[in-house]
Amino acid sequence: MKRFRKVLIANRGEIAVRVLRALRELEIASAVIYSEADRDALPVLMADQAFPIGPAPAAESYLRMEAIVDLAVSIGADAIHPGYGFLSERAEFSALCRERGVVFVGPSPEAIGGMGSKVAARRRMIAAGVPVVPGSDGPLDDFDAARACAERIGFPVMLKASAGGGGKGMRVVRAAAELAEAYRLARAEAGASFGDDAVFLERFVERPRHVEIQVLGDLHGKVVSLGERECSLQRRHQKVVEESPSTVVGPELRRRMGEAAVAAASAVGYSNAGTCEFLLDAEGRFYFLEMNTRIQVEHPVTEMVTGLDLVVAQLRVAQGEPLGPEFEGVEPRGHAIEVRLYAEDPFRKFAPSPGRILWLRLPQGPGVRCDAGVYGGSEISIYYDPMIAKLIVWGRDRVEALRRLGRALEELRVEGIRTNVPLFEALLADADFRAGRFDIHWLDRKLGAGELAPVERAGLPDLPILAAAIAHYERAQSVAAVGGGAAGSRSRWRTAARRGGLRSGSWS
Amino acid sequence: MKRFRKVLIANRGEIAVRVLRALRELEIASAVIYSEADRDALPVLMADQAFPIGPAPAAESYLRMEAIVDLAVSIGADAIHPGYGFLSERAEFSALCRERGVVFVGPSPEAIGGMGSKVAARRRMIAAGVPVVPGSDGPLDDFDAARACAERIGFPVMLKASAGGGGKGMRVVRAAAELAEAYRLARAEAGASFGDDAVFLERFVERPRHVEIQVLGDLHGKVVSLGERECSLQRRHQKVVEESPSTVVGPELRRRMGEAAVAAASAVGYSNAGTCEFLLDAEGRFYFLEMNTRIQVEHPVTEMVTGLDLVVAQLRVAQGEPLGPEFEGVEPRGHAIEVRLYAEDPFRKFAPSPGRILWLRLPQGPGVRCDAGVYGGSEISIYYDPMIAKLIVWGRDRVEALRRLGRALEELRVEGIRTNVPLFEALLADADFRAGRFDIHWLDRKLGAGELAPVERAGLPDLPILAAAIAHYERAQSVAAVGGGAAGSRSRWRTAARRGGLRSGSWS
Amino acid sequence: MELIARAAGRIERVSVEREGGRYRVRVGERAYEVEAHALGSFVRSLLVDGASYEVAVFRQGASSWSVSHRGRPTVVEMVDPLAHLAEATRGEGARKGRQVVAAYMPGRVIGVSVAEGDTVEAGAPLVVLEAMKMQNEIQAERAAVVRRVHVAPGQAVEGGDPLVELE
Amino acid sequence: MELIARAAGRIERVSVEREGGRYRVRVGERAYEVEAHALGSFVRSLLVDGASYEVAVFRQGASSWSVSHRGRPTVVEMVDPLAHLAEATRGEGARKGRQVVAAYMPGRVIGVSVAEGDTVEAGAPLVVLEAMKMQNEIQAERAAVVRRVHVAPGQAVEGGDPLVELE
Repeated sequence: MKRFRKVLIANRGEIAVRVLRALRELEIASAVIYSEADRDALPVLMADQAFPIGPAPAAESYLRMEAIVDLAVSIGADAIHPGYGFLSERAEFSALCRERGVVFVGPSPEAIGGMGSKVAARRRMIAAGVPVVPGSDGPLDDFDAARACAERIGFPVMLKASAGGGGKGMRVVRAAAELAEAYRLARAEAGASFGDDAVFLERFVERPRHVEIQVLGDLHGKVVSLGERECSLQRRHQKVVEESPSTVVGPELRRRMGEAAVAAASAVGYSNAGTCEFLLDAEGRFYFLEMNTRIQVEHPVTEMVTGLDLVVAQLRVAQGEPLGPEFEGVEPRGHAIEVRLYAEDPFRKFAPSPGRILWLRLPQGPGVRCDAGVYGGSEISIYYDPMIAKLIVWGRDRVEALRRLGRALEELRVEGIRTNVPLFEALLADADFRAGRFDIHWLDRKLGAGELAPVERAGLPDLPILAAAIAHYERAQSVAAVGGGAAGSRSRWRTAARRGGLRSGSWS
Repeated sequence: MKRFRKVLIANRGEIAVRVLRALRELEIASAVIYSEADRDALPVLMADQAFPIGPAPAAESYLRMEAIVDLAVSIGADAIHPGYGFLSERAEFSALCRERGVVFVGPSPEAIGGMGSKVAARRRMIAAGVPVVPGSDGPLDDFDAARACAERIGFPVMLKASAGGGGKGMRVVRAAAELAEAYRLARAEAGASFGDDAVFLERFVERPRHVEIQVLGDLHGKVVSLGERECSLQRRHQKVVEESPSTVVGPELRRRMGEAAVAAASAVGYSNAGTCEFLLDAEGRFYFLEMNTRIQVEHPVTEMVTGLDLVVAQLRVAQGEPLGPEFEGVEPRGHAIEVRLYAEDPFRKFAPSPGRILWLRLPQGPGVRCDAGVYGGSEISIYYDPMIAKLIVWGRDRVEALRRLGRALEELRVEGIRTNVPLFEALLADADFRAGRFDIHWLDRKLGAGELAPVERAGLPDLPILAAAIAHYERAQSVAAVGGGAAGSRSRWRTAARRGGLRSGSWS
Repeated sequence: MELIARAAGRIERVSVEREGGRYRVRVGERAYEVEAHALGSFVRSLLVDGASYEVAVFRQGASSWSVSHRGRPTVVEMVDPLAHLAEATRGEGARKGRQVVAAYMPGRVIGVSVAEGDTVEAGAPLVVLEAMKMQNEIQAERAAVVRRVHVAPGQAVEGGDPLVELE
Repeated sequence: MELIARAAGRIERVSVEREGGRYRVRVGERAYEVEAHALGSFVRSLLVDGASYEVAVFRQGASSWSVSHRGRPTVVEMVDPLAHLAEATRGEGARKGRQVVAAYMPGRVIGVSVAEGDTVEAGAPLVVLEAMKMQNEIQAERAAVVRRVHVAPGQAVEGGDPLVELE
């Protein structure tokens, strides 16, 4: 077993900070790369070493595989931690690291490749006995094949264009009598839309939940499951809130899903941290979707309920350490919820709100963890994901966790940019959310129907006027004191007024 | 049972913030008092309401019992939370609240009074079967009484002046043969020092540890123990580091100490949160010292290992709620350590370092909780305890907790004032501390012997020169750019030099 | 000091007086006792009759202030009563109707959906802005006539730059 | 720019050059490539040949800087080589020996243990200061002669105020 002396972090933002913390605890020296936009970012301040890697666009910096591995070699780093996103799931990067004698803190290129192609992965999962959404496994030859397949898997089913994607050419069929007409229409639609009328068929999962299993494998063939995360709250396929345990998963289902996830990972010889995503239907049936071959954004909820440090574990297994007894038979304790704080304006269609954070106070106190990639004064740039921080709360049960979430959000202060906090406030006020009644389409439905209105606070309606009046008064006093003559001060005011007028975007 | 709608916090600093968090989670409106020195302090910013209570000195503000209760009544507060220190252990304040129909979040005046007098409390504890340090329970009549008493309790014993205090007139006797001479000398010394030659005798506890038990009682007569905290690391009787569990307490000793603490609390009809302090000797014998009838500074270590929220529990039992099943049979999970971050300079005899915090970044991430009473820009005033924050870390075991402590201290940034961080760095480097080998005198011995030297970091010795050179260069450039003529700039510099010279305290 | 405050459709008479570190502010018929302390360059702690508010106040122009309380901004215009009267005389309707639609973030203009002189309905697309790899359509908040178009497709804009003027 | 740096007993020749946002700094025989970014009014991020340091730099006088790295301050004097030479000519010993002992915190002087003209040993008490309810004895750092006493018992002092001058 080789102990790392130095590790290069090939990432930015909060996950770079997260890995830095793990390295510090293991007393391993740390180095980060930074793009021109990230010179003053928190990871650069916290790392032992920091090296420029190129201009702001990711393609010219964080995605430069050769340059990053060259840097690792030149500074004597034993390993590279890729974080999530960027190069974390690129088999060729994992391969390049191996070739150059640098440990890639993640799975082998073969394991990444084995999960990379959806079609191949599905076949492998079926062979490994991992449940997948039942279907025709390829284009249907004709209507007879469609009927035979539908009868085998049971209604409702869904017809999908083989060449399709993004919901186009999809058609739900709820009864055998509707199948012939639907088949005809689906083929015609597929032909018209994609120039290829091949369609396939699979079971239609109604109102599914997204439940994923955290797995961890060492380099000695052992893979363990560390329980589930519920990630059904998604906006346009982006996770918004994650929690553990899931309100709909009990010990028995957890055990079965964990076994399936371990089988899935083992089927590709998986090592390091990874996540098997499943669809879970209302009857408790689950279907493998895909495997994320990296540490996930939402890994802290698993850490909070298990007491394990997953990034430390990643580094340890990458060093060749076998998984210890603390990873066996892990059961969740209490309840953890993560919300992703973004610089975006939920009142303006979630438009990003880049800019400088001028005032920042992160929540603290019992049961609250805030993994931030920023500090007061740092800039949310337009080049990357506008994440400010992840706010993770723990409670003895979900009710306590929700109370803490509300408390922590009230405590948070971010000025200078807008954030999506109002979305979480609206969620906390929603009865379905509080009861855990949702599926992967729930949030989009709610937002589409305008049913998640901003929470009106019982505040002081005159507050903005009071604050502006005092600011205005103070400014007038100080201008009068400093400005000397009234004429001079007036002309300055006029210039300012012109500038102000141009920049104001409100009805005035 | 009455649900509180509003609670007044009669305290300041981090404990006021701590109580605010609990109130938010219970959705109870909050009000704080503030002295003139605390107008811009964090509790004022976080509370729903804030009221001035007087000038900076505590006697004219935070200790004004009548004014505080009047305020509570006038703003419609149902209860007052006293925090720790100030009025928290004043039986008359608890009584005044009751008289005025405001709930005191703490024990009854009778319970506080019952533990307030050391002599009366000792008698009560003996009656309740709680072990106390064996002794003569009062002045010895003559040498025969001394010999009889010493033989009963066993050597070593300690002779103490009845009128004494602070270590004066104390004399350790290790064998029966030395007793007569020691008795003669002790009386003479007591007479000379205090004008009263009465002495008493008790067992001398060698190298004792300070181990305390957290108890919690409801208003229905139920009292539970929530395990121990080890607080042996003290500097001049002030706790510096606290942890839970103690490295020398196992389940059996924990159970016995817990039973003693519950018996002690029950003997005075105790309700709400309280702490029984014990001396623990090397043979595992423990002796009741006193009971702190309030929430303690170090309560978070118990929260971290039990998952309970003690301040929420205080408020709930004060409302009349009975203790639920989650408070029964509580066992610690993992290990938690708290360090008290103070604005004081360990290199200058721990002189306080008041002033403005100009740059602040509190540690975050897995297993780290930081209960701060400050923010970047706030002032550590000269009027109160110079605590900046409590840093609490949790790990699956003590080794992991210590690693996290080191990591968190490295992550912390405080500029503008000095802090006692170097003391904790030195402790983390000490083999005895890491092994948990210490007693209540250990830290004073170490500091006295100069054995806790500041940890030299393998850094860059030229760093201060580099930073100063660049700052100097930049300033020279900007002065040249703005200042116009060389003569003008030179004279400004000379003025600055004079001022600078006067304020510099270093050899130059 | 006597002022007129205009905020979120409201128009109020405001008076401000300072009395030894405290302010007496009158908004319409309501009187407030306010203690205001600056915590940084633009964050203030306001104690209004005991209630505590932490607000960020950004100056947006000579008489325009953005007041943000817990991350939710409100734009308040503080104007001289005479100036307000003059504007009102010129026609309340006209004043209300003018609007400069500005870029609320830096980015690149991908498309312009209107031309000067167009009549648009509420919700009609005006400009498509690309920032942070996402495209955002900027829409008219109400029915109006396009008076001016300041930008063209492909153009880079800063946050606050005017895009379109409506009336 | 050529300078002499005096810090913690060291005296070093220093040269500073700026090259497009980076600094080339020479300290004695050692050359450094430094990238320095200001993060606030006095905190800078320094990347020195790849190593990252977050330092707070406070100006203490015309040529005196307090550089704090992770809360541990060092005072560095940056002086003109000619001025340094002049001082050195006047006698290295004399320069080194002068010291103004200043209050390192605000408080009240409780006692003054020395008078002008006294000879004190290292560790000898000079002044007792009370702050935050604690009394702190300020001692001589080395053997010296008391040249001036600036304070009297009962007097309130600010942090940085001179207490005693030694030589």
